[in-house]
Amino acid sequence: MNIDWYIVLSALLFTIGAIGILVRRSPMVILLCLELMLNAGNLALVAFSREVGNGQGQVFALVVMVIAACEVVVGLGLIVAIFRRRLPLDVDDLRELRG
Amino acid sequence: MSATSWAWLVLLFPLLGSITIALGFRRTSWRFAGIVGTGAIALAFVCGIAALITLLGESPDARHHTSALWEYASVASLQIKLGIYVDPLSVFMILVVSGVSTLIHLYSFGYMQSDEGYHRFFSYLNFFVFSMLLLVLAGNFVLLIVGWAFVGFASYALISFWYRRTTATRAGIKAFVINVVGDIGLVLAAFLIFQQLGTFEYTEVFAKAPQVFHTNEWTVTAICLLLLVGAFAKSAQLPLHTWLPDAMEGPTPVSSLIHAATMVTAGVYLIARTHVLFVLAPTAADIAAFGGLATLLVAATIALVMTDLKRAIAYSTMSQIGYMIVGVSIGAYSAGLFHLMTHAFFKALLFMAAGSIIAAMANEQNIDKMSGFGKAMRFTSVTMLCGGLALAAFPFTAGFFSKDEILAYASARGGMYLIFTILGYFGALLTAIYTFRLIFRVLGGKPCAEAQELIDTGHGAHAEAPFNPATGETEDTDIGFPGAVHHFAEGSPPMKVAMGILAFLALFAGFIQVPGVDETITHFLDPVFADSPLAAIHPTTSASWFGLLIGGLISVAGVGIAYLLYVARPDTPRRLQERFAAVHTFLYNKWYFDEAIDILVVRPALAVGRFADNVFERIVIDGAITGGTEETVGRAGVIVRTFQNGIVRTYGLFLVFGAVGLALYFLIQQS
Amino acid sequence: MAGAGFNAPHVDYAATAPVIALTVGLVVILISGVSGPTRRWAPGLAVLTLGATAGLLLWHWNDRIDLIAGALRVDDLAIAISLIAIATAFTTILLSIRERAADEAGRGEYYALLIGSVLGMVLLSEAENLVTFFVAIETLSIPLYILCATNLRREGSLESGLKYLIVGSLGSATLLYGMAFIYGGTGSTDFAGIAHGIEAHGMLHDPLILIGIALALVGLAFKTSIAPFHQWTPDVYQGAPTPITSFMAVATKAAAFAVFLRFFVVALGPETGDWQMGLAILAAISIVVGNVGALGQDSLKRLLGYSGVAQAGYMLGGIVVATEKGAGSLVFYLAIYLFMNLAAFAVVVARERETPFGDDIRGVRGLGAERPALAWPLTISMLALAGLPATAGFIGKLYLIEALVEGDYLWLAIFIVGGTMISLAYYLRVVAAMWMRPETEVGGATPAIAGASPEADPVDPDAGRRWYLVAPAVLAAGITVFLGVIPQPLVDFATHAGASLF
Amino acid sequence: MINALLWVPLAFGVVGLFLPRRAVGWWATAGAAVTLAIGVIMAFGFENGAAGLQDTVDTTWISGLGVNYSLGIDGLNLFLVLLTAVLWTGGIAFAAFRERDRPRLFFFLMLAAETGTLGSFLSQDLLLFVLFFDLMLVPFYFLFGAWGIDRTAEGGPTAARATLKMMIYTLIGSLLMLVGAIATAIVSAHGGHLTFSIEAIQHQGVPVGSQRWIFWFFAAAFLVKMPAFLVHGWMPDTYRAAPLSTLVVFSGVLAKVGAYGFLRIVLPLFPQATTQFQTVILLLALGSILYGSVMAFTQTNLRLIAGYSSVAQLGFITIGIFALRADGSDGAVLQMVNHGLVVAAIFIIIGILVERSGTEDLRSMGGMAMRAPVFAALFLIVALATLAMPGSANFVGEFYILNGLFESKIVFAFIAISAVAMSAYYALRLYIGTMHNRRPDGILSREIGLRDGIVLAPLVLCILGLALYPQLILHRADPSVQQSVSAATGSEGGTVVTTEGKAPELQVIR
Amino acid sequence: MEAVLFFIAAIGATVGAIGVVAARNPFYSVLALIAHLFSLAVLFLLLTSAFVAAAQVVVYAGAVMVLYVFVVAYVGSAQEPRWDPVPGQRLFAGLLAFFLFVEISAAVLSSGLRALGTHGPDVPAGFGDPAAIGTLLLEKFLVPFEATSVLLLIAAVGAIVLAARRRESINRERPLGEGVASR
Repeated sequence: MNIDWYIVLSALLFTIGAIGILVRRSPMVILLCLELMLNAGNLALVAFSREVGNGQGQVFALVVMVIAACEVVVGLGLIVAIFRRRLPLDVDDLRELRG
Repeated sequence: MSATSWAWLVLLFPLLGSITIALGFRRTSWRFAGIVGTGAIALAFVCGIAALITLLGESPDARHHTSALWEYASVASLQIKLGIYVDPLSVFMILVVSGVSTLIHLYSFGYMQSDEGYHRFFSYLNFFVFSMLLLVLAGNFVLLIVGWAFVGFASYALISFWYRRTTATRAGIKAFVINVVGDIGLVLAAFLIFQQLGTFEYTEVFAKAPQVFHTNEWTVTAICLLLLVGAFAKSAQLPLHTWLPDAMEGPTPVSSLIHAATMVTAGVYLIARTHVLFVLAPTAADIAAFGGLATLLVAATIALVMTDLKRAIAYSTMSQIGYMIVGVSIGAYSAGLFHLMTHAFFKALLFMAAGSIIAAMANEQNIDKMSGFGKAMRFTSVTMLCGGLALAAFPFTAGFFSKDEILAYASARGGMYLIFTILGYFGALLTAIYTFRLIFRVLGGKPCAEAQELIDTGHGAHAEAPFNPATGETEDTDIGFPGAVHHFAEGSPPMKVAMGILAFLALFAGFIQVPGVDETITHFLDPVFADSPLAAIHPTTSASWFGLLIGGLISVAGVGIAYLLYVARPDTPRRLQERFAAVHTFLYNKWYFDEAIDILVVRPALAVGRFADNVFERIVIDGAITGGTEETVGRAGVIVRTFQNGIVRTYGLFLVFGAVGLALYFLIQQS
Repeated sequence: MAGAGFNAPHVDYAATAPVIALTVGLVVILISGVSGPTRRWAPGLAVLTLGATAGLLLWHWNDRIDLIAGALRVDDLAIAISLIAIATAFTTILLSIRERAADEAGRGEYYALLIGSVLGMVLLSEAENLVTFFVAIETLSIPLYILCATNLRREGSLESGLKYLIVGSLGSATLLYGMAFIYGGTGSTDFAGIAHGIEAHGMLHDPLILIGIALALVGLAFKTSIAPFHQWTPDVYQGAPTPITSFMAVATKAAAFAVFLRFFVVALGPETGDWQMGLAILAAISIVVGNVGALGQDSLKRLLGYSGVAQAGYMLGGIVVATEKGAGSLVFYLAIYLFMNLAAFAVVVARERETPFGDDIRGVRGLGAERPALAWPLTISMLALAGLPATAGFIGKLYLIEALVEGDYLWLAIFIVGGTMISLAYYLRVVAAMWMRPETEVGGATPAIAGASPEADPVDPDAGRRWYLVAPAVLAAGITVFLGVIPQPLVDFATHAGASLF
Repeated sequence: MINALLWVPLAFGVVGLFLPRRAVGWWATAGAAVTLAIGVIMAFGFENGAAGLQDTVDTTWISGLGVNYSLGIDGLNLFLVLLTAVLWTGGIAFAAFRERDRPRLFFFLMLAAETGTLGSFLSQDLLLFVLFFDLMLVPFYFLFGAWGIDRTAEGGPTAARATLKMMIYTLIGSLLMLVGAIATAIVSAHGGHLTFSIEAIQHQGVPVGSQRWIFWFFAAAFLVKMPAFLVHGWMPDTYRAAPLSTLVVFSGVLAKVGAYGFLRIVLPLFPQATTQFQTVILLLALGSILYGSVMAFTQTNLRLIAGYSSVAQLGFITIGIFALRADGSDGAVLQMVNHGLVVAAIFIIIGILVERSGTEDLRSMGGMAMRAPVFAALFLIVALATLAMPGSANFVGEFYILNGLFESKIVFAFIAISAVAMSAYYALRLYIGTMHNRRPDGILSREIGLRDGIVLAPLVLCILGLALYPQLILHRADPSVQQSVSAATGSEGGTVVTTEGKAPELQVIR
Repeated sequence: MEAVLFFIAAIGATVGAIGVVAARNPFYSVLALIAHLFSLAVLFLLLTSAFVAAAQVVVYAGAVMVLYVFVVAYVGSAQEPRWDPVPGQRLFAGLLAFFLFVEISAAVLSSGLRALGTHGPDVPAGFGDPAAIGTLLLEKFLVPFEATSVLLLIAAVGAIVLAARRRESINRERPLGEGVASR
């Protein structure tokens, strides 16, 4: 299978993730969509690494996984904190700061 | 000592006098001020005499000298020195000015005695004399302009001397602004002269002009017309005359000194001084002449109906200056200047007399309220009569010789200039009539209340409360308003002396310039005008005497008519007035000149001002330029803040939007 | 080859020392945070760490070393930026004394996170490899996400944390995606390798690379809060605990700009012609947006946030021209930006602790008479930010504009000037509030954060006299003026740092 | 020496911050006086008839950016410097007699402003000039804002707002000028070593294409500062807000910096552009003259009458410079000094009047000369000088200016001179309206006090002195003026154009 | 064969992704994501990067997702209303995403890079196997490797700071639910 297929696929996933962030309001789902985007990135990296024939891309992908994990952890932590404060778990309702 | 150093002294004394009086106003008495003032001018006169003598000591064609104190402003090819020019003409003017001024100072010494602003008055008066002398002595156009403006200022200061009178201040500012218009004319003339000849110095200008210009070239004509603007403004010729009648708001000595004897004749001097240019621009000269003629007649007609004593005399002044302008413009230089001198005498005298009477009337100036002062104030009325006769050119008085000489010259020059002779004589008739109208109505008739009181008690009337004759609003007698006590000739020796001398001159000064007998003035001034072809024209002695004969008859006739109207049949004037109501109102409103100027100049200017203030400043400057920018920026701010709506997904949207945009840009910018 | 004994890379411990120091410090602080008594030492330890790091960095001044298989590069630019970050962190520590957020989070954790972020910045400013770059930028951001939220009682704090996290992750995802394409196009993750690859594979102006640049640019623009990727800035600045805000405002910008510069000039050097105009346009946009946005803001932190957007626009100019002078001017501006902002933030902290107005502009009303020691610094910093002469701000603008005009970007210079004019309106409004009779339109409805909410009540009635607040303010302001009068040393420093890239 | 002149005021100001409130006013006055003394000494040391700079300082300031700290005195700025010193002494003394809150800060700012202004006159480095040009504004921002008058009662803006308006307006100009200055240096360097030294740049020459737009950047700054017609929007509010003692120096000196800038920088550096845009600037200046005069005789607020009259006066100065003839510019230099003295005196007088009458409205004043002959006399002299009475130095100034204009653009001269009549009207209106006519109740006519007398009298003496011997200034200014004017006029197709080929033109949009 | 696998995996990944976005209950989103991750792992295998694939399954589908499930369980999975309060949000989101996709694909397809049109170069055996990756990780990418470990530490600390049991001061105001072991 040609590499560009993979890239296009990753682009597709990337955009789907983007849409998710833009249309969903539950912070948890938004975090999931972030995962989607990062994974799309990973797919692209791995595909490219195959294409250029060196492993750097794969390593990068691994690193990204870890980072993604970190972001998730922090994100979830925030969600919990917000939940504790009895604040709505809806990003649209968190709009005290504006103007 | 050379003539020039005398001339410098002539300038010095009045200036010193002015400064001394001004600085010493707290510590010194009014008497000191009066003495210093008068003395300074007298000294100036003496120095003038000295200059004259030194000048006469020289050969006629060497009788002109220049002298400069220091470089006033000389860089970048402009040469402006603080320099004077002494020649018979300027010396003649010095003598007239300082001479008459001395007497008027003497008069004021008594007249202003009880005024609170005594020091100020004399300081101004001296300063005026200084300026006038500077004007006539100036050695270049710039200094001329300086003197020109100084006299303008002095006149303003003295017109609004009683500065709490709104009428006075308004008259003052009017006079000043119109005079500034004149100054502008002079300045522009100076620029043009510099552009053409590259200098401001009289000597060089007059030397170069004939080479550079050919006759009636537009430049030289333009120069002369611009000079005329100055001359007409200063000499109250049509249409720049409206300030002069109003100027009568000033104390009477001021009217007599500035607005009769000296300043207003500056225009005449200017034309005489720059005759070289006028010779090169005959058109301009004729325009000047006709302007003079028009003024002569218009003013005379107005003087016929004026009921305000001083204003009437003021109009007569205008008309007399008309004669002089005509004279110097058509080439009768010495005649014009001779008339200038005699007019200085008798007109100053008339004003003094008038002042004396007005004082007796407690500042009332309306002649309808006056009568019978002949018996009440012997001295005053006698002197007034002398002045009147001279003004009416009664045979063998000063005015008789001087006025007719101009007309004689006009006829001698012939051609269209005969118009001047004819209309000039007509003017003379009017002059005689209005002069004696005043004299008969003021001196003749049965004494009015004030006059009666004077006869009975021997001292003048006192209005219960002082008031402004123009508006009638009441005043106190503190600074800025006339003094408490009114002094008139009978009660005050200095005034008597001054008026006496002038009366003598008014009657007999004519004899120094009798056609065919002794033409002193002409001979003295000849070297100045030698270069003018017009100076060559001379009416024959017989022609002159013929002219004098006619003039004499006309003046007698005029006096007769006046007698008829105002003494024999006192009610005719009223009937005439009713018959020609329209004419009368027209004349009485001074040919509506003030109104015309008001509509043509003043109102438009104010309208523009109001437009600029209310519309332009608000709408364009604050509205469009400032406000517009504020508006735009503010709007932009609002937009930015609306998108900053606090919803994180919107931010995400913008981020993606930015990404798309950037990507698009990067992709297309290369292809 | 599989499993064949690998040869460990040469590690120049001397050069990596600063990074190591930070890591160690981080761990130590964490440990200290565990037990009650030692918790009090946390700030001290943090300062110690920072001091050590700074020292170690200065030690390498003028070196140019590639570390560990070209992952890092220690040069003057990196050192300069790291120093700025460290200085900021130091001040932040001072401002955090008695800050509620610090106690909420627990001292140890709070300062550890701070140090972690600094570590990220140091790495970022040294990064010379896409992977390092990405890791560093996350190491920088993730602690900040947390720190923003540490004032857990304040809804705004949490909100800002979440917002920052979401938009930030979105940004870094985009950045990652862009990196992927650049890697794909050039087959290398090293900056040098990328530059080489672009030319070797004939990828000049190739869409693949360009899209990569575009997406990476989005990520970087986000971190440096360039419009239209700026929108998180005002909200997060306002919501976060003020000391953290000051840290973000200065240090993050510095580090991000450093890598921005390095990445575009070193890695994408060959493509310069392609990205210059794009960046210039972004700069122009954010100058306009930032300045007009700041008009009429009553919250000082918010105002500074917007002004930060605008200033970022100015600084971007330094990258646009891609010249030594440009780089120099950028470093210079970042350095003075540090002082200008810290002075302001120190005052804001003091006022929000001693007045009920929080960071609202009413908090500084009549400050000139009441607390000159605070009023002067704030005034100076405002004037400096507005670029008025006799302050460093003027020299900074001068330097930038000179670079721009030399680089034939006159129109951008004019944008900067235009922006400065607008900016006067809000900077001077603050000044006026301090020294002049209150303007009529200030006041009115109290902003949600300030006054109204109970937690904004004065916690420390005479915070305005605390040395740890006044000293930084006065010092920073003093330096601002000093550099405005005698800028030579800093100019040399910046020129040096900038030159080390070329 | 020149350094002392520049920094003494600031030094005094800083020390003043630590003095007791009572003393600080006098201390500040002393500081200004010392500055004046230094200035006078330098003026005596000034070598007449020399065109070049004298008594110069030139050291590198920011080597990396090519900025030098270089000062110098020549015919152009000598008397402006003296004017500055004189007016500040007067203004500060006038202020020192009056009570105000936060006096230390007030006088510190005043002195700082003096240093700023002196700096902009003295600096011979383009960038240094720009720096001081902006710097001198900052103290005034505080002075007007903090000690100014709120006009909210009469529907006007607050002091803070008014002064903000001024800041933005004037900085628009000067920031553009900053860009312009940098561009000038860069294009004139032709890729070589970057320098901002005015002389050097003039020597290297600025390519014509760049001149065209750089010219406007500088013009903008100077025209706004003056202020000129259309960009004077900040003037009315500012003048009404400002405390009078600061207005004395502000309108007396700062406006002149603009005109000075034209002579010092624009003419020598952008000759072709100058000749090209001569007419445009002349039109603007003409606008200022007419508009200023017209406004001046419609206003009733004393400050605004003075303000608009200065707009007109600055218009005269501008046309003098842009007549592009030596005499015109000579006149302009002279007129700058004259107008500075006169307008300062006017504002001091207004200050006294307002204290006496408690109003600023001409319509509700009058008759104040009655018990104050000396005051009236001083006022009268000033008024006459304002309307350029022949015999005053102002007349000589206008005479030179108009003569220059007459020679180069005769039509403009005819229009411009009409304003003289207007000036006569509004100057006298101001005088009569306040001093003469009947005195409304509640307005007291008191003789000028000794304290104000010793402030006002010296100014009037200066006016009189110059009236007697304007040559004093003209003679010293002329050589330098000749230099900068000939640079502009002598260069049509002359030396500078040759550099065109070498230098890459710099476009606004590339 | 390979192609078939690719398409199956691709469709799986896409569907999974769409599922994540579309599911109105966070819990289902998580499940969809897991599916997505598995299919991605397949794709990785196809791209001869075994180790990454393995990591994908273990790290993500394992640890991270478990964490998600916990949190979802803790905060409860509220149904999200269908309509979007922000006008035009969905429209613009769709449009922009579409444009982005078009741009990226266009860039990829129009790229002059030869290798894109191929399977990529023939790679030595063991490409992308743990050994190779490990070597790279310890040689070339030592720094990122170490850095990520620090990052993990930081994240852990963060989680504590944010989610751990507060001191009593707050507890009094707001009774807590079960604390979460977020490590």
